[in-house]
Parts: sequence; structure tokens; C-alpha cells
Amino acid sequence: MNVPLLDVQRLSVDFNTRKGVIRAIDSVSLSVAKGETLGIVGESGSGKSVTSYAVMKILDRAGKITSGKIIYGGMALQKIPESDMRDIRGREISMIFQNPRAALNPIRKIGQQVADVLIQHNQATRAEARGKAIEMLQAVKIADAEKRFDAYPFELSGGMCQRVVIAIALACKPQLLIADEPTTGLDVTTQKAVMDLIVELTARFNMSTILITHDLGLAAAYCDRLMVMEKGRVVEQNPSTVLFQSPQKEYTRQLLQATPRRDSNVRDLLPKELLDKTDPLPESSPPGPPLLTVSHLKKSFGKPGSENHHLAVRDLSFSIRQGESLGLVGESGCGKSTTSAMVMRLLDTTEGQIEFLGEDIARIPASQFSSHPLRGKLQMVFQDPTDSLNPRWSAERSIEDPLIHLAKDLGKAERKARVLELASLVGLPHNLLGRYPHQLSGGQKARVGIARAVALNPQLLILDEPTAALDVSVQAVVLNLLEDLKHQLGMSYLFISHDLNVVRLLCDRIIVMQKGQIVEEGNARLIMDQPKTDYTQSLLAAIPHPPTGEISTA
Amino acid sequence: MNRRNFLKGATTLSVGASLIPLSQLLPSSALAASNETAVVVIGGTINSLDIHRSGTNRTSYQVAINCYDRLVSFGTKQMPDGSLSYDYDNVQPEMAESWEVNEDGTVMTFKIREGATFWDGKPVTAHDVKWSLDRAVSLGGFPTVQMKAGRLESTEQFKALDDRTFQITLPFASKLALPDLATPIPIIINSQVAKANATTEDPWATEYLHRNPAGSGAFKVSRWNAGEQLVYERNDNWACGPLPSYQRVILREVPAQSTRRALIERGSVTASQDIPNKDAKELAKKDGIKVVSTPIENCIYSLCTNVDFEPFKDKRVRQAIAWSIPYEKIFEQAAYSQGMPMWGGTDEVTSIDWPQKSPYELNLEKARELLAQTDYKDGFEVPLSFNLSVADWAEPTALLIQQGLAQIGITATIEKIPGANWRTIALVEKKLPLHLENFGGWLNTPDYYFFWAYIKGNLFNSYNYDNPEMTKLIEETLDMAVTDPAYTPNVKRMIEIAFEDIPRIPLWQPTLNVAFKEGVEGYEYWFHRQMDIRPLKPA
Amino acid sequence: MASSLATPEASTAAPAREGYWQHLRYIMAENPLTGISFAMFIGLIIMALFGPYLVPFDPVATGAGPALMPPSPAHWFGTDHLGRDVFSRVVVATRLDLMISVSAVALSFVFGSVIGSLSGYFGGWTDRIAGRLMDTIMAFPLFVLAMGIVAAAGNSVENIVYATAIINLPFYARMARAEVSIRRNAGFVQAARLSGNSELRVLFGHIFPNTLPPIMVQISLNMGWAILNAAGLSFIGLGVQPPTPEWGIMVAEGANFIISGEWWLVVFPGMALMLAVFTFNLIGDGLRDLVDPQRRT
Amino acid sequence: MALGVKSRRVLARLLQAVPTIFGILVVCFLLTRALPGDPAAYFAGDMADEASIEQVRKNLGLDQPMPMQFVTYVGDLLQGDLGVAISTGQTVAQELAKRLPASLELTLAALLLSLVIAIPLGVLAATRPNSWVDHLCRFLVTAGVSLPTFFTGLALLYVFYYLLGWAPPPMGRLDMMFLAPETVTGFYTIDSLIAGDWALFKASLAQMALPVITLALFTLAPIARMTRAAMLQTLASDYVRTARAAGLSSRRVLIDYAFRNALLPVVTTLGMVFSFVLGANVLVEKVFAWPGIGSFAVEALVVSDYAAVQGFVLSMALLFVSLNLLIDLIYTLIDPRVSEEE
Repeated sequence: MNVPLLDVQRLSVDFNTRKGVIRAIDSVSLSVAKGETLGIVGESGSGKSVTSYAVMKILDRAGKITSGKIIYGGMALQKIPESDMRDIRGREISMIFQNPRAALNPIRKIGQQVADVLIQHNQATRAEARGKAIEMLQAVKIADAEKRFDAYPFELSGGMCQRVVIAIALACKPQLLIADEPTTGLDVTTQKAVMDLIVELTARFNMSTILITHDLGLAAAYCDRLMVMEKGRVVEQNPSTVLFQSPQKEYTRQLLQATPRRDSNVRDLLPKELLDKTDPLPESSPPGPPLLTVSHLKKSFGKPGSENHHLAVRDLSFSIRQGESLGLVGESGCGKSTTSAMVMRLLDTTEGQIEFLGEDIARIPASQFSSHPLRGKLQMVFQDPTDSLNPRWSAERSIEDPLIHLAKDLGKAERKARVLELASLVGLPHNLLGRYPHQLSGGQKARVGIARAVALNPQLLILDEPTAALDVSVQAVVLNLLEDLKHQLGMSYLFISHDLNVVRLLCDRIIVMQKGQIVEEGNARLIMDQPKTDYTQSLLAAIPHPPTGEISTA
Repeated sequence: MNRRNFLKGATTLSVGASLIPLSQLLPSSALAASNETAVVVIGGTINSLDIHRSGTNRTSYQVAINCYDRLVSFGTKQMPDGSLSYDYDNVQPEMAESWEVNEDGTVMTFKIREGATFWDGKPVTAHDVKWSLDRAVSLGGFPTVQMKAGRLESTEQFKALDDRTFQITLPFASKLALPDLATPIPIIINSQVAKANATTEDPWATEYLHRNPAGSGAFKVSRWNAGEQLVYERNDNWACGPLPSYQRVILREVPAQSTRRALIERGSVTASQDIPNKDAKELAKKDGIKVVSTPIENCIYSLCTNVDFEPFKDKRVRQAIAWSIPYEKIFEQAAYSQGMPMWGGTDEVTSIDWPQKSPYELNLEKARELLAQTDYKDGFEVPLSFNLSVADWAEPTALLIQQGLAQIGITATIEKIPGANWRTIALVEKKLPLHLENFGGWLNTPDYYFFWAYIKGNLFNSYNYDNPEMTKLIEETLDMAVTDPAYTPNVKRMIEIAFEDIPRIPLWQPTLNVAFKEGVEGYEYWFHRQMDIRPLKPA
Repeated sequence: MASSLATPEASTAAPAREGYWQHLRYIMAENPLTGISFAMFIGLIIMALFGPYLVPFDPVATGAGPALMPPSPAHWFGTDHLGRDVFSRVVVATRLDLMISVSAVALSFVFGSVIGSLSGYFGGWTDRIAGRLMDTIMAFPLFVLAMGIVAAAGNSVENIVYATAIINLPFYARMARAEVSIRRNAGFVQAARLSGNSELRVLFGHIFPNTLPPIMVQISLNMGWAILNAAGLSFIGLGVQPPTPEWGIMVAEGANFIISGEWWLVVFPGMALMLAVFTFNLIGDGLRDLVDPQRRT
Repeated sequence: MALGVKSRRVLARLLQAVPTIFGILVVCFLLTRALPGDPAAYFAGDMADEASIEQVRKNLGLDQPMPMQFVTYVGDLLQGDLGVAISTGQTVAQELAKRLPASLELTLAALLLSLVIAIPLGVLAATRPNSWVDHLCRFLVTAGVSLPTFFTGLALLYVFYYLLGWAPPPMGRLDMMFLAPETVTGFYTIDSLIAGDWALFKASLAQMALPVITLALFTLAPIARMTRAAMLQTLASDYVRTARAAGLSSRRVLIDYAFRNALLPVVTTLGMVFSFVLGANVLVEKVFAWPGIGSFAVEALVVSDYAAVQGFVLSMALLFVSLNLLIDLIYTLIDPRVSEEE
């Protein structure tokens, strides 16, 4: 075997926190050969990003490399002084980050930011920096690069910003690119474009890549080799296909299993030991009469005629039957969240009817709906479990809140009993009820949110990307919980998501939205298998496909 | 280009000074000690150059004193400590070189000084005097009131007989008339200049004279930056007295008292006018500084008991208060022993000197005994007020009085009243039950003091004191010549009543303190308490 | 409920109380100045509560010693021009000064944050009117406005408190407005609406309590300003009435004695004033560290 | 286009100021009328009788009913007539024209000094958070803001003028041996430079030194604090991480990436700091006998001089409006995003 480009040996990093010294990564070894793409996969807190920061030596002040070696092209990076390291960064090893908008200096022209790197590493003189920066912008396929040189980050879309970040990273043609969740937060179609661009450029410049991601599918689709990390340690390291076909470690297996694919059903996501303890999915009963009928719904923002006036939702009609789950899918800005807010009566409509249980609730102003008798029948689970819990309230108080206001006939004792019952229902251990959100894990917070949403036995539950902020293993559990609750409580779901694979798991019917309008509507399986419109097709095509095939359960 | 004039030492100075055009100022801290320029710091602000204008404040009176002449002035006397003071009993010529009074004392005829000219060179005439005095009695406000005190009330009383003869007719003879002409009010204005700048709405040229003095006095104003400084320039053609020694006097306004003290102590200025008692006491001991402290004539710092306030209706309560005040301590701690004690006098009034010591002193037994005879033996509560602008002495005084009163069971709560409100609340509305007061009369006779302070309704009777006998006595005596045989007994009786009824409890006679650079001579105390810069002589 | 999904996930978070104290200890250890300031704060409180019972002399009694004596064993901070014991006065003044600042800040906090919350939450005309009102107050140099109010209303302790409260109002209003409007559409607020909370209850029951931590920082800083403000008013003669001991008025009076060399009259109350303001400022910084979400992991 | 957006913003800001200014007029009018004491009586003098007080009252227009007085006031104002300050005997307009530059010179110089010291301190502290340097900076600036300005002023005066004699006598803007330079800007330092007179420049600078230091000490804290906080935030930001990962030199990262972004919140706090300084000015001007607008206002307030107080407040309000406008403009210059937002 050749000498690897990067060889990390038994690297450990400690962080100084108020709770004492915490080992963020422990004895991590990895190597990347010239031209190779290594994927580092792990859930949050696995230490995958810390590893890359340690390699770049851009750890926070609190972090410290305690042992191990980082050999890059024969140099021991852990020993060299900061000034030399600065020459290596950007010229030899580059890095791109998630959240591209924040990764760019908001008040500096994007071209200038590219030029800064060129000048810093003597790849260009001040005079020629502009020209070379424009070349680089062209290389990352920014149209009209000449003009865009003078643009500021806020004038570009997220995907464009990520291209600029890539241009900065690749400006000096480094040997190694570390991409840390480069597409998280981007829409699937954009994600694909960005990833394809990275692959194309790294191939053209013959670079090695480390791709850090939580998304196994993405990693598998783009990497030669994968390394799975958990809690600061390396779990398993293997070529992608090998890892997918025959995962060696239990953790890897669980991770693979929890990642939704086109053909899996919701129970398939659960790890075996959990699956064994879970009841099989109940037979889905045929949908009942219509519960919610939305017709000609419109929403516009801004004063009509003014320049910032725009239609977020234009003429939307759909219905949900009792016991049915409807998926609402679309990329960011398609109007799906506006729609859900209107249905939920958190936002006033501009036009149209929302008939719920026979009443046109669109006519009731959002500000007055809180005291309406139907309020309890129409509830919601929010996207970010952290954001959706009052930070100053215990889990118990949060779950109790709707009972206090909307179930006024309940006595205090009954209320407490109901809270305990709800906690059991969503699988929240009773001893956690006294805790505050910051003391709960993501999954636990999601359970609290769900318990609160179902407290009043709602008939329609809107799920607004309920698992988008969760790790896949937690997502698997939460999705199963939601599916079970639906059957137990006889609820209907309106499931809003950008992720077709996830929506499909829970929904019978799917609506695809684009620019405030319905593009396609129909049976979930049909849409997945035989999309009719180009838009749906492109959405599906953009989803990275991991190697298919049964996971061996050995 | 030669705007900056930087001169060191006195030799270059005199040369330089004569070369510098008038519009270009030649002041310097280095020059403060020089023979040509004096720098005087004051705490107040000069708000007008015209004393007749309504709204002109006390500090501004000095412009009238230094830049204008009056018909007459007062002479000079030496005080027991060697310092100089004006002499109330010695009226001297100023613009009038001589005057005559007819037999019944109702007609006064003045001869204007030969060769006296205004700054513009125009001779001073009796017509100017007539116009100026007419102005003083016509404009209203303070000048008119002050003129009235000298029985000068209407324009008909003033006549210019010819260019150099001026005549005043009085409704009846008054000993106050002539001294009143020596106050800063009846100044002689260049009527020609003034009339040229008068308008129909403003026939007395108040707008013009407000900014542009037009006089004949020893100094002209060469520069006035309101709120900052005023620069006097000597009038070398001054006819009414010896030529002043200083060529130029710069008056700087420095509001912070500590800053003023620092300036005089560091030798940055020639004089600091009206310094606090504490500074006077301490600076007197320092090398290089001379402090002149002169008791202010006809002025007493007093505690007033308002007879509208129920408990003070009883004379014994007032007397009890007068016996309960720690005079000695107040004098030491509030006045830093500067001034004359006004307590512990004889029981009997033997002289008509004024101010004089009251028979009261600190005697708590007597106070308690008196109070016990009244309905208020268990004490009462009363607010004790003072004017914030005189807090330097009033505040410690009030605190000590408060403690004295506490000894006899009276609870006083201290109330500071901002200067702007003082006059209205204390003097006009007269509704402060117990307060500190500092009235002093310009005209130095006891009956003048009593007139303002002991007749009901008059301004400085802020305590609504009303005694028909007192009122009658005062009215009889006010215009009476001091040589009149009834004068002395009348005044003696007034003093007796004042001490017996004691609505106004004398504390001490204050001093006016001025600090000078060592060697500066010629300073003279005046009743108006402003700096007369004319007689000042450099070291 | 046979579903095994009820199986708890590993619970690692520490119990609530312990976490809080640990966090506090961490902040203290990391920043010694904050630790010191908290200690000084406790000292101030003790002085305010018990000062009047502990001092050796009656703070308003003149002649506790000879006038203008420099510090000595009998009079630690010397005596003033009326022979009052400066030490006793400085200690006793703590209560009044803290009272002025606490009540002024409390007033402006209550009114300011209510106004700010309403305008941040409802926006529209409420916001516009409140905004213009606050702009109007802010358009005055704050001290000058305080001066004007006290001069117009008379110089009593209450009026000093009101004036200080009014000039601080905009800070709270703006802060509350900003904090409320960033949370106006937060998940937990939406959830509260879904739970049947009325708009006002959403605002004051859910959003407002969450804006408190940053506002606490402002409160602490303002306490210091309030004391300084009262001192400034005293300096131009609009302070509390004598002989009440109050730091500002003592410094203002003492200022006249600096040049003549009686430094203790101004230095000791000045130090007390400075220490108090200092304490509040540092506590503000410390609180900021304590509540900063970025530092709470 | 960009210009259009920007000028529209400026216009919007100006319009926004109109109700504020009107509010200021009303508040100020009411406040001055609420001032206790009878100015007519005060200005008529100690010995005045009822008739002469009435005369003065009429002269001052105080015999009119309140709403009339307000209408007259606003009417006069629109004609540029601010009335006469009775306490100094000058028209308010003259007073302001003369005193505003004095105060502004002091204030701006103090702000400048404060910025020059506080910003580097803040940056220094932020680059070494929780080190002894950080603690020292924090200690120093907090100590500065914890002292009443009049106390600091007097203490400086005592040491540097009284004891050491380094500073010139605290008697206003210029030592007495100098004449004020020809008025161009009204700032003696600048005017003396325009006149090319170095000694005069030095003299005016010397007079300013102590009051400016006093004021600057007071304003160090808010600026340094804000700089530190903003720097900490930008240093922890993603784009600084990007810049570091791209190997940019620490100087460039610190200045072009972290500092320029941190400047934005600092600029916004300047408005508040300015208000602080003007307030503190009142006290400092008194200590140093500085013929500025603050001391003028105090004197006017104490004697219930309506016209002067109103004129003062009005000019302050206008000053603030224009200052905020200026801050907005600066903000637009350094933050390209501004012109885009509504």
C-alpha cells in the first residue's frame, strides 16, 4: 500500500468544560490515501467533527490534543507551529462547513473572500487576485461570476453560498478536502448539485476527500470507504459496499437499519431487540369520512401592489379523511409550513375555506382560536423539539399546559394522573417529568412534545418535520411511536416534510408542493414508484441511494 | 497672524500691550500678577450690561459700577482691621462736582463736572442725567423700586436747568434720597447714543444698552462672552476720579467653587470675589494670598418664624426657639467664625448700632420653661427651609438648628428650596413656617432695615409679622434725619420690639470675603457686594 | 401499553439544582471578578440591612467629634464640617442608595418591559406609538431629562426615583421588545397557542419569563447608573434633603473640600459609591456569563 | 438603485423623526412650564413690587394661557426664533450657536479618545477571554464608569492642576493669553489648525485634556464591553472558522473578518454612549468652567428659564436625530445588508 496522504494515529482530544475534562475523541486512527474519499459517519456527539477540527488544528480554545499523531504528507501536524500550520490550511488541507451562509463573512464581497485566500497563499498577487478568484467562481459553476464577484453572501441562495465556500476551499488546489456536513440544511436537489460538484472538482484536481456526515445514504453514495464513529471512538472502518452489505458491528447495523430507504416499512427501522418487544403494526383500517377539507386556500404576504408582496400559497385544495395520513412534501419555500400554520389556525388565511369537523374554521381569527372548542381537536408536533418546549418549564408542566387551558373540567389530581398516563403513552419515564428541556435528550424532548400534542385526544395532528432535528436512530423510534399512537388514538396526520423517504413511511397519500401550489397528488407508493411530474422525479432522483440489498443479520 | 499674543515678563508686556490693538486681547495667566491686567474670578454669571433691564442679575451690577458714573458716591473709611470700606455717612461727588440742598430738604441742585465726557467724547450734560434718571423710574422692576426707596418716583421730579445744572425735587425731605443716588441704579447714560438706538417699542433702548454700555465711567467693556468672561478696558479720559491702575481687568466666570479656590491658590488669578467663609479662613493663612473679610453692613443671617404658622403665633414659642439655638456652634461651623456674633447681648438696648447682638443665647432651660407655658409643651413638627443657592452656610446652620430644636422637643425637617423657587415661596407667598433668611439693606440705616423686614406685606417680612406700634414707628422714622431728636429713641424702641417679639432671630452678621494675590491693594468693600475695580492697585 | 417504545433512553442529565450550582461555581471559578462582586453584593446587602444598628455614631448627629478631623481610630473615615462621623454616614447611606436604585430600576423594569413586551408581541400601532414614546425619551440626554423632571417636580427621594425610572424606561422597553419579538414565533410559543393559551397569557406566561435573563443583566447595570444618577443630581443641588446621609450628596459636598485638603470627605463616600456601582456592573457581567445560552451547554 | 434604496432609507428615518421631535417639543414645553417658581418674580429682581412683576410677566408672555404659549412657541420656532435666554440675556439661538460647538468639541474629542482606547482594549480582551488581561481590562473600564464624573473631574484637577501644575487653569476653552481663533467650525482645535496656529492648537488642546479624559474614562466601559462581546461573538462565528480553515493570517482574520463585523453593534451603541456623554457633560462643564451647552442648561433649569431650556432640548433632539442618521449611514457603509432590509 502507498503511503497515505493523511495518517491519523490514536488521536485523542480533550475538552475543558464546566463539568470537568471531557474526552471528545478517544484514540481515533484513520488514513486517507491520495485520491480517496473517506466518509466519517456518526450521530451527533460521535466526535466526527472534532476529529476534522483536530486535523486542521482549529479546535476551540477549550479543546486540546492530548495524544496521538497526525501525519500529513510526512509532516507531524500536531507538532508544527501555528504559523506553519496556517500555510498548510487552505493550501494543503481545506475544509468546508455546514450552514454555508454563516460560513461566509456577511459584509465582505464573496469574490474578495476567495481572493483573500489566493493572496494569503501567494497563489495570486493583488493585481491578479480578482481574475483568479473569478476563475475559481466559474469553476464552482457560479453563473455570471464576473458580476457575482461583487455580491455579498446575503444576496445568494444557500446553494450558491456553499459553492462559494467550496471555491474558497479549493482556491489553492489543496491535496485534501474535509467536508463537514456540506449539504445539511440544503434542499435535496441542491444537495445533489453540491455533492456532484464536490466530486467533480476533487476528481479534476486529484484530491483526497473526507466527507463527514450523519447521513449514511449520502456517505455511501459518494465515498470509497466509510468509518463509523460513536461517542468519540471508531466503531468500524470498511469500504462502503462491504460496510453496507455486511456490517461488522452491532452499532453499524442499527444505524443502517434506522436509515429509511425506499422499500422499508416503519418497523424495519427499529433495531432487533426493540423490534422484538414491540407489537406488530396493526392493520390499517380504511379511512373514514373527510375530517378536514381545505379548498382554494390562499395566503399572501405584504401589501398588495408593494414590491415585497408575494403569494406564499396559491389556491390549494385537499382533504384528509378520518384515520388517514397525508404527507405534504416540498422543498423550502414551497409554502408547506404556511399551509400548516393556516390549517393549525396560527395564521390567518387570505382566502379560502378550511372545513374541520364540519365547521369552516378559516373564518375564526387565529388570535381567537385558542379558546375555540375545536382547538383541542387540532394539534401539532413541531419540527425542533428543543425550540418547541418552554425552557423554563419542566416536562410535566409542558404536558400539563393544554390540559389546564382546554380541559378545565379536570381537577388537579386528575390532571396529574393524565400527565402520567400520557408520559407512559409516549414512553417517557416518569422520573424525567420533573426535568427541564436542557436536561433532556433530543428523543426525550420529542416525546414530551408528542405527549403534549396528544393530551387532548386530537383528531388531526399536524407533524411538521417532527424528526428533522433528530438522529436517525432516534428518528426511527419516534416514527414508530407516532405510527402506534395514530392507531391507538384514532388520529389523522398531516405530515409535512422535505424527505420523501420519511413521509412515505407514515403516509397513505402524498401531496407534492412547489411554489405554493400542488404539483402532484396521489397514493404514496405510486408517487414514489411512478412519479408523473418532472419535479417529483427530480426530487426522487436527488435522494442519495445507498447500495441496496438486505442487511445481513449475522 | 498676530492673533496670539504670547508675552512673558512685565518688561515686554508694557511694550506689547501698547502695541496691541484694542480688539485683540492681551490676557495671560502670567499677566495676572502684572501691573496692567487683573484677572478676577466670580461664581455667578453676567447676564446683561444694563442694570435697568428687567432680568438683570446681581452679578451684572458691577458693570453699572465700573462703567458708569453716578451723580454722587460714598467716601472711604478704614475698618478696624485696616481694610477699606465705603463710608455711608460720607457722600462724595462723582459726576456732580457739587450740590446744594434747600432749607426744607426737598430740592437738590447738582452741578455737573466740568469737562466730563462720555466714551465717545461727547460732554456729559444735565440732560443726560435727566434722561437716565427718567429711565430708572420708568422702566419698572428693581430699578424703579430702588429709586422709590430714595423718594425718587416720577420723571417730574427731575429737571435739567441747563447743560450743567440738574435739579431733583422731593415730595418731602428724606435722609434716604442722597444716599440712594449713590447706589448703582441712578447711573448716567449717554442719552444721545441711547436715543439713536431706541425704537418706538423700545424707547429706552433696552436692547441696545443690554449689550452696549454707553457711559462715562472708568472702564469700558471691550469684550463680553456671556457665560464665560467680561473684559474691562480702562477709559483713560475718566474725569470723575483718579485714573485706575489696571489697564485691563478680565472677569472670568468659574461656576465650581473648588475650581475658583484652586485658581487663586495656584496664583492663576488676581482676585476671587465672594469666597466661602471656610476658604476665607484657610486662605488667610496661606502665603501669597490676602483675604479681605468685611462684615456686610445692615445684613444679618437670621432664622425666621412665620406667625401664620399656628405655634409661632405665640410669642413664647418664638422666644423659646431663640433660646434653643446653638449660636456658638453655628458660628464656628457654618460661618467658620467669619463675621460678627449676633447673640448674647445685653438685656437692655443701649445703642442704636445696627446690626447689634440680641439678648438671646443658648439656654435650653429657659427655652423649655417658655415652651412649657404654651400649648406646645410636647413640641410640634415644623419644616425648616433654606435657599439652595446659599447652601454653603445655610445647610450646616439648618442642621445645627434642627438639633437645637430637637432638644426642646420640636421636630424640624429640613427642606432645600431651589433658588428659582425661593423668592416666590418665601418672599412673595410668605408661606414657609421656619426658614433661614439673609436680607441686607443697601441703605445703611436701621430704620431702612426694619422697613423691609418688619412691616407686614413688605418683601423681606417673609414671616407675616405685624405689629402696629412697630409699623407706626418705622413709617415715622424712615425719612427722618438721623440728627432728629426723635430718631434715636424711635430706633431704640424698634430694636426693643424686634428682640421682644423676635419673629426674626439674628444668628450672625456675615462677611463679604474676597481673596487677592498678595500685594494687590486698594480693595474697598461696598454695600452692593460687587467688586469695584477702579481703586485696585497692583502689587 | 405493551409498546416497548416506552423504554426510556439512557438518562444522563444531572438533576436540576445540582446543575445550576455547578454552573454557578464554574462561572465563579472561571472569573474571579464575578466571585468578588457577588461577595461585595452580599456585603452591600448586609450593610443596608444592619448598617444603622452597627455604626458607632448617629450618622446625623453633629459634633460626634471635632469638625473636619482626618481619619483616626475614633473616627475611621474622619469627621465632616459639622463634626459628623463619616464612617457612620457612609455605612448608613447604603440603605437609602440601594433603595433609590432598587425602586427606580424596579419601576422602569416593570413598566418598560410591559410596554416593550406588548409592542414586541403585537407590533403594528402599539409598537409604533410605544416606539415613538421611547424615542422621545431617548432623544434627551438622559441626565438632562432627569434633571428637568426633578427640577420640575421638586427634589424629594420619590421624584429622584421617578426621574431615574423614566430615563431608564426605554432601555427595558427596547430590550423587552427585541427579546419578545425574536420569540414571538418560537416553537414553544406556537405550542402554547395550541394549548389554548390566550394571547396575553402566551405573552406574559410563556414569552416574558424567558426574556428575563438578558433583562437581569440590564437591571444590574442600571442599578449602578441609578446610583450615579442620584449622585449627579445631588452635585447640582437636586439631590435628597440634608442631613440624610446619601453617597452622592456626600461626594458632592465633599467635592468642595478636595482643594482645601479634606480628602476624606469625598474619598470615602466616593469609594463606597464606586464600589457599589462597580459591584452592580460586575454582577451584570457575571449574570451575562451565567445566562448566556452560548455558554450553557 | 442602491442609492435609491439608501436615500429612501434616509428619508424614512427623517420622517420617523418628525413625531419624535413633536413629542420632544410637547414634553419639553410641559416640563418647563411645570418648573416651579415664578420666573417673572425671579427676573423682576429682589426688590420688585407686584406691578413690576406683572410687567415682567407680560414682557415674557407668561400671562397668556398655556395652549396659546405653546402655539406662540411653535410659531416662533418655525421662524427660527428660539426666544431670549433671560438668565444670560442673549437670544437662545446665539447662545446655542456659541455653546454647541464648545460642548460638541468636548464630547466628540472624548468619544474619539474613548474609542481609540476602548476598542483595542475590547479586542484585546476578546482575543484572550478570561485571561488576566481580560480581567484587568474589565476591572479598569468598570472602575471608570463607576465613578461619578464630577468626582473624577475634580480629582484630576486636584492632582494635575493643583498639585502638579501640569494642566492649565480650568477656566474654559482657552487660556487667557490666547484669543479664540476665527470661527470656521467652532471647534477651537480645528479652527486653530485651519489658521495654522500651532501654539493656539496646543493651548486649546491643553484646556481640553482634563475634561476630555474625565468624560472618556466614563465612556470606556460601554464601548469596551460592547467591543469585547461583539468580538467574542464574531470570533466564534462560522465565517471566522472558515477564514481560519482557509489559512488566512491572524491579522486578516482579526481585522477583516472578526473586527469589521464586530464593529456593527459597536456603532449602534455609539448613539447611546453619545447620550451618556452629553449628560455627563453637564457636570464636567461645571467643574471645568467650560462654556458649553450643558452648563447653560443647568443654569437655565435652576432659574426656570423656559426659552433657554426649550432651545437647549430642541437642539439636543435635532442633534440626536442627525446623529442617529449619521450612525445609520455609517452602518450602511459597513454593512451591505442594510440597504436590502426593510
